[in-house]
Amino acid sequence: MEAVQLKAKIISNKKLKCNYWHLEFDSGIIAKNALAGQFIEIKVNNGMDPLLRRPISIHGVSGTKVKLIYEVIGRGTQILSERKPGDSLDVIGPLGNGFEYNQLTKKLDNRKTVLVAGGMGVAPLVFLAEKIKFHRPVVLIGARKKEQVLCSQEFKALGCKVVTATDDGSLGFKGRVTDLLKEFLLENQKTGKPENIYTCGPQPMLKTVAQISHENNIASQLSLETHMACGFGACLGCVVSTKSGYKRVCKDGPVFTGKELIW
Amino acid sequence: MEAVQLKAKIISNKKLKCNYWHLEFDSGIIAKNALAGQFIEIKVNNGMDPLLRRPISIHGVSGTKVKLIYEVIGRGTQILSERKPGDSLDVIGPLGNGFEYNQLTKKLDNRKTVLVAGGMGVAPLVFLAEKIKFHRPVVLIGARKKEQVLCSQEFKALGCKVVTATDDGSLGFKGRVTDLLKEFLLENQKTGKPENIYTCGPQPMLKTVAQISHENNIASQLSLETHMACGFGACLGCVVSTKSGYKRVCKDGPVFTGKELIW
Amino acid sequence: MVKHAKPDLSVNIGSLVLKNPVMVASGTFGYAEEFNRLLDLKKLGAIVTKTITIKPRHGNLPPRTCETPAGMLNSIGLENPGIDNFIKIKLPFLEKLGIPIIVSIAAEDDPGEFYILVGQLDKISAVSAIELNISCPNMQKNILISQDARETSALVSAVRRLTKKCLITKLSPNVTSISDIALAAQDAGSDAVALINTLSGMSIDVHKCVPKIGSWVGGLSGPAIRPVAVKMVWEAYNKIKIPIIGMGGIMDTESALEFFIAGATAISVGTANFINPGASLEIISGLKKYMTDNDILNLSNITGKLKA
Amino acid sequence: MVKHAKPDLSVNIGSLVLKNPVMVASGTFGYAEEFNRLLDLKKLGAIVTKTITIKPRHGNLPPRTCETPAGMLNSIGLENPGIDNFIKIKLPFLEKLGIPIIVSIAAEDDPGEFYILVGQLDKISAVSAIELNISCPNMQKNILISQDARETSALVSAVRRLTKKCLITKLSPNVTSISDIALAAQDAGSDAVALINTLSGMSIDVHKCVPKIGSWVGGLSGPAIRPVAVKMVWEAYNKIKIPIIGMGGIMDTESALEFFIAGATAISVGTANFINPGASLEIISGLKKYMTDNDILNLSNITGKLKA
Ligand SMILES: Cc1cc2nc3c(=O)[nH]c(=O)nc-3n(C[C@H](O)[C@H](O)[C@H](O)COP(=O)(O)OP(=O)(O)OC[C@H]3O[C@@H](n4cnc5c(N)ncnc54)[C@H](O)[C@@H]3O)c2cc1C
Ligand SMILES: Cc1cc2nc3c(=O)[nH]c(=O)nc-3n(C[C@H](O)[C@H](O)[C@H](O)COP(=O)(O)OP(=O)(O)OC[C@H]3O[C@@H](n4cnc5c(N)ncnc54)[C@H](O)[C@@H]3O)c2cc1C
Ligand SMILES: Cc1cc2nc3c(=O)[nH]c(=O)nc-3n(C[C@H](O)[C@H](O)[C@H](O)COP(=O)(O)O)c2cc1C
Ligand SMILES: Cc1cc2nc3c(=O)[nH]c(=O)nc-3n(C[C@H](O)[C@H](O)[C@H](O)COP(=O)(O)O)c2cc1C
Ligand code: FES
Ligand code: FES
Repeated sequence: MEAVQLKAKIISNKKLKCNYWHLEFDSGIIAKNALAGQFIEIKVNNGMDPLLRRPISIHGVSGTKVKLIYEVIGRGTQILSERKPGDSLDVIGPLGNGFEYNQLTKKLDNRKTVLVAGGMGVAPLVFLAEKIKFHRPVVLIGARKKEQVLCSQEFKALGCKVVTATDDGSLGFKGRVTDLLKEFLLENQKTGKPENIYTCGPQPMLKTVAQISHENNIASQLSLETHMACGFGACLGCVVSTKSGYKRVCKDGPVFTGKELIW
Repeated sequence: MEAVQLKAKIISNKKLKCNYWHLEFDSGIIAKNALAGQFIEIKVNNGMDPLLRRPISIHGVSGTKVKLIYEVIGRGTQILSERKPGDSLDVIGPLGNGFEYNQLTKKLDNRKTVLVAGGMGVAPLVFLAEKIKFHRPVVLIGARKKEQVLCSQEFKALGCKVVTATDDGSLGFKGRVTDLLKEFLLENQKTGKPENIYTCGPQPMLKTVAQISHENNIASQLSLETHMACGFGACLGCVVSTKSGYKRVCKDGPVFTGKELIW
Repeated sequence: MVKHAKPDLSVNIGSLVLKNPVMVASGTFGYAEEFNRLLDLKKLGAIVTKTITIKPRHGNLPPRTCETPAGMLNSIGLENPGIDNFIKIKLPFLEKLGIPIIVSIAAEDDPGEFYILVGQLDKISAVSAIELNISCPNMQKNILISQDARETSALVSAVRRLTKKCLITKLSPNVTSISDIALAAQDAGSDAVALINTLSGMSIDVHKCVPKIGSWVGGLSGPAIRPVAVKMVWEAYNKIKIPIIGMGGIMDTESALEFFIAGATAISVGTANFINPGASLEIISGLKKYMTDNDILNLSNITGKLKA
Repeated sequence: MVKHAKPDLSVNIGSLVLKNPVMVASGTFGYAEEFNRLLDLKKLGAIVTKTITIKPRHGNLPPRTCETPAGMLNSIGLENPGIDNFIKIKLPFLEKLGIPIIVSIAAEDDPGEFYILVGQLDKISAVSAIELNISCPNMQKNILISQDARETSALVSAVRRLTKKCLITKLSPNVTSISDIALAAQDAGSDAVALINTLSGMSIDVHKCVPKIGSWVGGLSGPAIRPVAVKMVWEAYNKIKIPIIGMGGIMDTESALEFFIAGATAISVGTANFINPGASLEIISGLKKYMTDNDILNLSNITGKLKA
């Protein structure tokens, strides 16, 4: 489905915890067409500062509702967090290509699919987990500390096995989520290694996940973030290096396979 | 008193009618020092668009409360109207010179003082009326139509005689407030002409009031509005022509006598 | 009430007739495909393509864009598929739209490349006009052709001999006198000038002490630069006779009107396409309304009508 | 935890020593009186006065300012009381502050006026430095001295002979190559260059078809122009050796740091004074904190430290 530009009504916009917010807006057309891994571009106010739209992943849909979760990190997300239910939000979406999961076998693929989320990277992965819950994916969530671990309940409710890693050890595994992934792969050597890794998070984490997947010969799909001026393929600003040259993260991604990316 | 810059808490911010709003903020120091005719400079948000502060007259004070009324005419005032009670408002004030009224005789000066307000020009004149209510000034209020006549109750509550003029005749005298002023002066020829005219409103109205005052040999004080970059005398941007050269409306005004201005 | 005549939005740029004066600026609209579902492309006055070079170009190192106060920096570096691929892959879609297509071209190393490009485009009927981009700040050159009146003149006259198609010269604002350069382009036979390209700018990540875009220096666009652009259009208008295509921070009808009043015959919407893909069509409607409200029958009655 | 040494914010501009590198820009701070109660003036690194001419000037026709996206246009037209009144009426207040006072001067018609002004100021001990404003866009001149390297060179060398005081040359961004002009100023003996003055700009009231400021064209300042200013500082830094005083859209510590990293030795706060009179003092504290946090002992360790 091609993206549309529209003004959608904000249904709710609430703080989850720390600087994390949860926003729902009403748009039947986006909700209907959204794929897991796609994102929307939001104009947070109608002034010229900030000028550009802000890209935010689609976290889930329910009926005509589209759900987002976001972290307040700068002026754009700050202003977004000040918007009130009932306000109309100028959005373009759904944008980009979602995760590919048709290759997952039709039979129960228990624990053969691993989702690795770093920080806000949980956002699109919850939506993905919903789509592939039949396969009961394993979800590894990484965060700096306990308070910043997001969505583990949501994943569990979908039947996922959730393991967390925190830098300070305040919840679950102490260390990086990529170290947790390594450990997980070691532990599961006998029961058969996973076949697909899906991941979203900070750039260095993605790089390590891609490496680990490569070394273990596991297919990986990574959702990238780069600075976007348009979000729909027009400016050529958001490119990333791939084996077939520069590709636009917004239009050719944001999901890329580990194989095609050059770091 | 020199102006101060401070963050004041918004106590209330409500629509009066049409595009007119009423805002109260808490600042003991500004409330204590404010003179009728002075104004404050507001940074309506903390972004770079709009960049400059917005000048708004002090409409009144009560205790530590400072009251403003304003019309939403552009982006700055629009954003101001979206600010909520409890928010902190970045203000500088009180700024400029107020109206001069020490020349009013100590004895009851009934009806010898006329206040002429056009549109939003009522804002500082209510504050002035409060200060000189002992003299029971006559207030002539002009507006395009009935709905846009502001503050007549406030003036009446202060003991003023209020006469209104509307362009479409929907309330009071049909025509311009300056024509009403002429008529008023004619009618009162026998009872003795007024001694002081105070006025605030759109530029063309002020000019006509100055002319009428001049022709009738009545002292006039006009509160001017020009585009202001700073509001406290630093940029030399807001000047107006006077008999002694360019003067800064923000620092040398905003109140000028009809005599000194060159139109 | 008098019935208003329908306002006429059509304008002429050399031999080119536009049904309305609203184009989309080079590099901000790709080859139009991405906008296909976001607006009705057929309604545009013209489309200016992303700048094409002879060979495909990969473009500059990312990051290539960053946001600045009321503006943005870009250093795309003229990423494009090259003229042959453009003609084969991109032009067919554009041609089918049935509106004027203006192809923007640039040389990578040698001004002579312009001759080859023009030679090739001259033969293609789907190409309505050619825009000479001699002002791209993202080529890591010391000086651009459009920063020198003599070089501008030399290039434009050489190219002029190669084509009868409408020729537009796109100028850089990074000059001491825009009107000198505009005059040089006019006198060398350009049918119109397009101004402004981006202002040269830089933005720094102070925590990492690195430039925010990969190529260090980029081009500043968006509303931030509008006053500079309007002034340059006005300055050029006072010195030249050929039409001016005005751009730089146009976001809506009001900002578009500033350019017409300053002296533009047509305008281009650039950065605004990223933020509000519908901006150009909104401006077309807005111009109609402005003309109707102000009893202006012909757009040329607005151009250059700035008064004291 | 290691105890951090106190960061040293002092910088040298020629013979002039500033206790910190934060000045206020000419024309945005009057003669400091208006700011007396709004901030502690004594804490500033230096004050640059509104530009002074020989005779008093009334300045340009109002309106003189208008707001633009993330910026503003001004056409004050160098309203000032003239050198004699300045010395008599304004200087005593400034002198009492005990911080370096930099007097900005300009010629109205003839560059020779600079000689007279410098001659007069040279004798006054309260004057710490002289800034040659050869870049004011509000004088209705066709070309400014600082738009021509040769004229810049001629003026600066002539003035250089007249004073041993620290001499700062303020440059216009409305040029093809800022580094050529900066180099000319350096080679002619300027102790420092200040850049940038405002960009030439225009804004139009489309309902009345009139310019928004009385003199039609004005100077664009504020955050909108920051990327242009940072880029020019960086470009000049790569070509000259004398200190650069950077300015253009500095609003806070982060934007000030961009200028240092690009190559500035000191910075000036301009338009920000109108919006947040406390901005300059906030920047002084912010710089201290940045240096402490990043273990930077001396400000010169930041200047020009832009890296890939
Ligand atoms: C495809 C995609 C999906 C995303 N999904 C989410 C999500 O679901 N939840 C969430 O919290 N965040 C998400 N992000 C990141 C989010 O876009 C940024 O956090 C946001 O733009 C920051 O804006 P700001 O004004 O608050 O921050 P500032 O730092 O003030 O922004 C300055 C500029 O940098 C850009 N920028 C800053 N951080 C990022 C980033 N990480 N990626 C891309 N651009 C950035 C901004 O868009 C803006 O143009 C996503 C980014 C992309 C590209
Ligand atoms: C001393 C003084 C006292 C004022 N008191 C009041 C008051 O009590 N209530 C009220 O409603 N308005 C008052 N005004 C006018 C008020 O400042 C403007 O309506 C307001 O600045 C408009 O801002 P905006 O962004 O909504 O409009 P925009 O039109 O978008 O503003 C664009 C720019 O023009 C300036 N501007 C627009 N109109 C005016 C104006 N009339 N005077 C000066 N600058 C203007 C703005 O400040 C801004 O810089 C006063 C103006 C002055 C100078
Ligand atoms: C991302 C981006 C890419 C651009 N690419 C080109 C280009 O390839 N050729 C060109 O002539 N101008 C290019 N420009 C400049 C625009 O065409 C236009 O001149 C400039 O952006 C000013 O207009 P605006 O402020 O409306 O964007 C580009 C601008 C942007 C923002
Ligand atoms: C209202 C105003 C008046 C100015 N007057 C002068 C002046 O008299 N002399 C001068 O050299 N620069 C003058 N400038 C330019 C500033 O000193 C500064 O170079 C420019 O505004 C860029 O900095 P900014 O963006 O921080 O304001 C003036 C700027 C403004 C906004
Ligand atoms: S953000 Fe414009 S092409 Fe991707
Ligand atoms: S607004 Fe700056 S001097 Fe009056």
